[in-house]
Amino acid sequence: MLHIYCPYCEELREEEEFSYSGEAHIARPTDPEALTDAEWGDYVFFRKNPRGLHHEMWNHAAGCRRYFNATRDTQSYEIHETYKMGEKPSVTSQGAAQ
Amino acid sequence: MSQVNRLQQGGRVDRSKPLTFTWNGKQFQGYQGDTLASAMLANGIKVVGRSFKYSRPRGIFGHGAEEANALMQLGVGKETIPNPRATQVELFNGLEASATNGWPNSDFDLMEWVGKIGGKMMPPGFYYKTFMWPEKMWMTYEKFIRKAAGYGKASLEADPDIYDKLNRHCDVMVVGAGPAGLAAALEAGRAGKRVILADEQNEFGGSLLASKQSVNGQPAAEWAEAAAAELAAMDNVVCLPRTTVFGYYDQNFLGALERRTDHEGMTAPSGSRQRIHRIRAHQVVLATGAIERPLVFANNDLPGVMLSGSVATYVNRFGVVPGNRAVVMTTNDSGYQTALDIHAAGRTVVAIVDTRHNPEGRLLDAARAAGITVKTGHAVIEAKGGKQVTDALVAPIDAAGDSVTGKPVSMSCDLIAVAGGWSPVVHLSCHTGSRPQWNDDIAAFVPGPSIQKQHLAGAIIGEYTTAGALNMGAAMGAEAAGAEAGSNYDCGDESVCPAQPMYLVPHTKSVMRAPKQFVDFQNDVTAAGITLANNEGFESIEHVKRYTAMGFGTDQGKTGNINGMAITAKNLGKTIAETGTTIFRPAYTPVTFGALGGRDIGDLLDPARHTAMHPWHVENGALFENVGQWKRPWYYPKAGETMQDTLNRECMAVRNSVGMVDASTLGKIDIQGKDAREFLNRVYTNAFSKLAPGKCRYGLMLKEDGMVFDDGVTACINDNHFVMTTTSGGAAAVMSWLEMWSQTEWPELEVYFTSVTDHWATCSFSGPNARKVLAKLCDDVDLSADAFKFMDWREGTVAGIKARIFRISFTGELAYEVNVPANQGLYMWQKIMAAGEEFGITPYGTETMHVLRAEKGYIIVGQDTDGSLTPQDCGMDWIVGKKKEFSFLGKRSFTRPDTARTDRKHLVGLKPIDPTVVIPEGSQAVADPNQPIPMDMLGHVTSSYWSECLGHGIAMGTVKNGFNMMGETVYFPQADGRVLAAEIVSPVFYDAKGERHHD
Amino acid sequence: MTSLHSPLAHVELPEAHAHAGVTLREDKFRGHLNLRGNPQDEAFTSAAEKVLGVALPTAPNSAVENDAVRVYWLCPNEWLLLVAEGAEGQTEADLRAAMEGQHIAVTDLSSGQTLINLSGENLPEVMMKSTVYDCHESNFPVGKAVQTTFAKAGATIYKCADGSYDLVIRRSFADYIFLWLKDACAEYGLAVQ
Amino acid sequence: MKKYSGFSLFKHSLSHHENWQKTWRSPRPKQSYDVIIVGGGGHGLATAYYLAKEHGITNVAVLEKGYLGGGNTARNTTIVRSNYLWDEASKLYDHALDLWYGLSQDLNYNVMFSSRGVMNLGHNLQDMRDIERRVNANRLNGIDAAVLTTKEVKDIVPIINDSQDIRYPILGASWQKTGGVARHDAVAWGFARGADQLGVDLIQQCEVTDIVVEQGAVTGVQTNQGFIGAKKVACVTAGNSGVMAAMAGIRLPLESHPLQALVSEPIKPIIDTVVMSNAVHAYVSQSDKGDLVIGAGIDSYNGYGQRGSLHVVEHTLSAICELFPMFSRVRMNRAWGGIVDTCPDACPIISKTHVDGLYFNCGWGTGGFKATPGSGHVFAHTVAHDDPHPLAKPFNIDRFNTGHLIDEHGAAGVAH
Repeated sequence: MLHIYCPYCEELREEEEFSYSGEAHIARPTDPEALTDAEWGDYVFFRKNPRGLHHEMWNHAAGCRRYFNATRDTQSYEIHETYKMGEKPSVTSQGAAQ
Repeated sequence: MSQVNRLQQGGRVDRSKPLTFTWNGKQFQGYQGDTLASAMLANGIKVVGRSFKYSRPRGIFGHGAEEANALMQLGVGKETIPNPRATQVELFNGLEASATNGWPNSDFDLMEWVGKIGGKMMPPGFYYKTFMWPEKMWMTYEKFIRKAAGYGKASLEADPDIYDKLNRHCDVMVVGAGPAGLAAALEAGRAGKRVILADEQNEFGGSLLASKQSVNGQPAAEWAEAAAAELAAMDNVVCLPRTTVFGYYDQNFLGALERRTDHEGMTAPSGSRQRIHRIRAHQVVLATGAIERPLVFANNDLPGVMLSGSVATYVNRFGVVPGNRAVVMTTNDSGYQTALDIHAAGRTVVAIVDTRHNPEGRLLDAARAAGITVKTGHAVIEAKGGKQVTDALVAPIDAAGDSVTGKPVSMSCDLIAVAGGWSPVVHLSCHTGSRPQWNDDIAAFVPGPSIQKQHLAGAIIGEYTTAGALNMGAAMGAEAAGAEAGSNYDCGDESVCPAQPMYLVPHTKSVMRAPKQFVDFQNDVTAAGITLANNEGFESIEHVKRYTAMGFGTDQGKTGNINGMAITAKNLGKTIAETGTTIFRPAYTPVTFGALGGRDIGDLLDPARHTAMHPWHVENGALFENVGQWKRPWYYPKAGETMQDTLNRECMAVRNSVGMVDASTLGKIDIQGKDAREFLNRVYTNAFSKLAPGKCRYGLMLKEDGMVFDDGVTACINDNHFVMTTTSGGAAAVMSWLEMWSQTEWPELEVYFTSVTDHWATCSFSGPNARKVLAKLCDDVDLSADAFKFMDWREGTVAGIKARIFRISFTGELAYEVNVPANQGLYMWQKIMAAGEEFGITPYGTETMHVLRAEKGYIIVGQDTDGSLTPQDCGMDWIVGKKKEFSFLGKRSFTRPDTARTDRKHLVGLKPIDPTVVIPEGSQAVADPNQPIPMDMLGHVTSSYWSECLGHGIAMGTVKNGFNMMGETVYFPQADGRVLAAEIVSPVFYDAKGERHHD
Repeated sequence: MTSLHSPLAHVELPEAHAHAGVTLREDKFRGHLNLRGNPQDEAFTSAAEKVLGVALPTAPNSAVENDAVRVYWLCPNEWLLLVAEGAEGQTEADLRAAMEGQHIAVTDLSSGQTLINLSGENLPEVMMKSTVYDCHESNFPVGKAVQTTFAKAGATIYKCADGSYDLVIRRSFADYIFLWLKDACAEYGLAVQ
Repeated sequence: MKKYSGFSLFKHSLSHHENWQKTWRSPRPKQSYDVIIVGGGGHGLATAYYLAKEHGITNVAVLEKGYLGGGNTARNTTIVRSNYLWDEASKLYDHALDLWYGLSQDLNYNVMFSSRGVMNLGHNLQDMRDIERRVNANRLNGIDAAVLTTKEVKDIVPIINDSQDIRYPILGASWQKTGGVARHDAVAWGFARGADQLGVDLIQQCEVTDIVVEQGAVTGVQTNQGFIGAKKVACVTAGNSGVMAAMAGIRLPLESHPLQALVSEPIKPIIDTVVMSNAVHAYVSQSDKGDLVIGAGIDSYNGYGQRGSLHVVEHTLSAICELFPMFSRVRMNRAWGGIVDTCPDACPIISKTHVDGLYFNCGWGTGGFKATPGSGHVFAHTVAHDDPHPLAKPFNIDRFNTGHLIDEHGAAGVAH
């Protein structure tokens, strides 16, 4: 049962208040028509799926309805940080497999 | 029968409050304060059940959660509960218990002979090796296997009780109220922290309640009572006795089950029977203690073989001595105290059999001083007896404990107490993924490193002395509270002589040939069985567990696992640390399903959402359809009507005069900001750049994969303000979708979204007389066809209420949707019904709505589409903006090779060749009805209805390459053998030119 | 016939309890306005303050109140304004006028939501049954407003000075929430005012 | 290697079971193999078995980082059925179902396949439309399927709550009589024993740390037991597939999620078939041991922890108590989690990759167990011929670029 710090509400809240939105920092291609099918498919379907640190997006659905990002370990489930949209993570794992 | 084993005095039972209970239909007495187990033992009941595989008689073995044998069938009828352990059932007056196995009964069980004779043929894994021929017979074999398996019976009636849950939060959660837990809770409580203390037993104190020690000069049990009283008096401490913490989840979340009324009767007199506490703790102190390890020797499952500490607990806490002549086998000092307690109770201790060759110390001295025979360097290698122990075979063994070194002698006894050392209760600490670690010093697993904010105190990390547990508890409680420990505890001399690890007591015969030496009682797993598994190549401890079923019982191997792992390790020539342990999972002890379900059952299973007009629909006899969480009127039958009659009547009312549907459930999103248009352009396939105030436009929304996701009408309120409608079921998803793009991808667009679904109530009425009805109620809007056109909206006053009137139509008729604040929705509905009365205005439900829209060929997203259709596949290329500057969501996917195919499945109209036929929805289309199976399927019927106004069946469906097959016939083979046929046509069956809704 | 029906207008009242541990009162027909705008924009905040007579709260989960309005912080650019019955139209108009030309949104939700007040000695336990949020006074002091779950629905919960809670709930969930409360309070007795 | 039989059991009982042979050898890895299969779960072992049996390729190693059958094979709820919606998927699963019949005899190992029937309940009108559609599709594909009325559901499962007055009443069901359950561990062990007998090396405690690729072709794998060469490497690592793929520089459209399941304490037989409900998120069967085996929903977040959140289990049990009010007093003995690798279209990937000699079989999501023999069978063909088996062809990884997805969310749901 995750306990997630909402960077907007500035409180730890129960997992039941949140919904998970998958990998964070996926930018929509600025010119989709210029992409190959493979590049477009990569954007639409392919996701990082690391065992370990994962930057992921959550929505505080039953709270402030803001989307935000979290850096969470997918093995230990430890949440290292949460941060607002537009911010960069401060905990990263260089060299970790995707 | 009187309580033959009850002492005249002592213990924590109230002899002034006798309680009557029945066991296997026979009446017995116990006392207030007894467990069912202590009362059964008091009455000399030996056989409490039969084993799983071999039907061997089994007796009470432990005194708590570790009990593997005494699984009861409690109560009868709808109150019955299968499988609770007698050791954990508090006795109450009138309790009815019976054995879960044994035929005709557990005392005299004919299956025992099957077990005796067939047992040799039933080593672990025997079922993998046989029952294979002939193949078809397995289902028959299985029937017999299933019958023999299982323990108790579930009731066949609904549960009369309810269960509820509390969400709790605290600074410090203390699990276990033995010495360590009490001391920890006292420190944290005194520091002013919010503390929760939970313990599975009815009173706090744990081992202190059965101890003859003193704490700081006070008798242990008295100290525990005082501590419990002090905690109960603290406002900041929640005391939860009879509460088992069954699971430890991530980030210090714990699940605990409180048995609120089980000690009073089978069902709760009022309120909930059990309650789940869902606890979020900042800090957790695990003070869960340790469980005594049994010793594995031949026939060690005979009734009368018991854990030494359990025997002491029965003597000291319940005033029950479960035998008259006891042999105590021990590998450590624990057994001595039990022997002394039995001796003090006035019963005979035949001998203390100590596997150690040279034990010494205060307890040994005390035993000798009491005149008890102590045989060192010996072991009970085999128990003898039929339905209970009659003798113990005692033999000298070597110092390593590997072999018998001399001739066994037989000792007559009716109780063998075994003390094999202690296994810390590490279970909870493992639930969050931490692996336990083997500690050679105490020959046990202790909790491994954890990322939880967790503190360990007492026997869980091998601190087995009372003073040690108290002081460690105090230290950990203080640490968790961020305070300094304020107490120091002294319990006198607790020195002990080192223990001997002993996992398998040697026998004169080899392990494969000796009488059965049980490791896991509940699943009849023996040392030989484990050895066989190892010999067959099952070397991983998980394989051993799975092959033999060791640890799979309802006790989850609390007593058996360590011995089994050690036997495996020895067989493989590895250390126990190398062999490792299996993973402990929730629940620590079983948790009632109903409690986990809580109150979210029945009407509370899922919220039923209602519109403002719901009371009217109920009053007027509507039947309802579940649409997402919404309850929508499905149709309004009148007396004597079939469903089809009703639909015909409702449809014809709309086609010929006027009908009204409650459209309030449609999602409605208020969109404001100067970039609202641009935003709409990006999320819809069509353009909203030119939609003028007062106008509405239908839009189609796609996911990035190009597939239709939602649809609806959006109205322009003014240049910076729009109201979007969505499907009823899709409202929340669309809202999140818009917010996601706005917040994460296009924050520069100035636009805000607010859900107004619940704010607006929508009365949608259609039919040739719709204008006349509206005209009666509204005089401030020019309703003429030229002034208020199809796809316009106006603000006006309807029945005196300010309303937004949309001239949009989902029926193909002249139609208005009157939107008013929902507080006035019911009123507006009634006003329109009254105004329409002269035209026979007819309320209709979703089913008629579906028929009417299908006659017009309008799709329902989620029924006609399934996430695999593009707008083009739906024949809606007209709504795909070709010139939009921004590559709207999903657009790029159109040009992928598979998506760009022109022979994809297309959504078409299907006109039954036989006009009387309504092709069942879900029918699959084929080109050649005579093709043998497997047939090539072209698509399926998504919507199909009887059209009363057209006088024939109509349908929509997908057909491969359908747009290029107009006029061709496709076939629909039915399960009943009929083959229905339909012509592929345009999906617009009614008023193809659209004259009626424009009128 | 009145034209107004509150979301809970039709509920069946539970049997009268001699001793009700929880009391529910629907504060019907209040004006509910959702306000969006940029709190960093001084023009916006001062316009809001001018209209409302109180500065918009910017601390998360906070609320402010004067005689005319109670304002809940909902997220960094969103507030819920609770005004008297019928005042929502004028307040909306005033806000729009004062914020002319700004990137703002004002949305009337008066019919989409309702305010219910819960009080009584067993309320703490009922709150523990109903929400995963920690309602202990150390975490939920008077004047705090929190959006969270309530049973399987959502609610914006405000702690009143008298220790009771005001819940803003969605209209369509009102029947469900009432059913939940009736059930949760069965052991204490529920009174409806 | 001796055959298992009732007779052999009797014979061994005379010698106190002291002389049973090993179920499989425990060989040291050779320097190189024709094919290395990474992952010793049911699918990997089945692949090895069919490579040897059907394609005569026996110079094969199965590398397992833990113990055989220790991943999802050991953690699922053992349901076997083939009533999927789309032709591609239902044909693949039906191929597997065909192999389930006779599997015990083929392997000389009783996998206890119990064809007790599988029922998927419908609770609203759209559920029933979907059920009709799926059953019709199955029927015309020659797959056993029928639609049941509420009464027929009640006749088969007398203890079910068929009241029409509940929040989500049962409106009907789809029914696959030939589906059922099997003993999950035995499936892994049976395939392992069968593969071993045909010469496949099963190497446990052997973790692959890298896939070695030279000039676009695979040459072997690095492991904790050193480098092992291979002409072909076939990855069948379920939840860990993303991690494996990354070693070869391949991206997969997978997310690994916790999926939880639980069992009750053993009780006497009370439910004789498999009942599943997507709409209320619950499915249940009873094991031969007497446990009610219950599958819970998938946890929303990515996770390799083999554990999930309590509320998912609570949600499932409220649904179970609604469907079976008498189970309310039964108790949960144990709950656990697996790691399921989910694809965007809820269908697997059985595919060659752009690396020569490297193959992936993954993405089975919540539905892998039932496919075990079929998955192994078509993957073995794919690896042996370096060309997809006709049934595997649609499950090529390229579908995520072409758009030819096989969306089985409806039929797959959470329920398996």
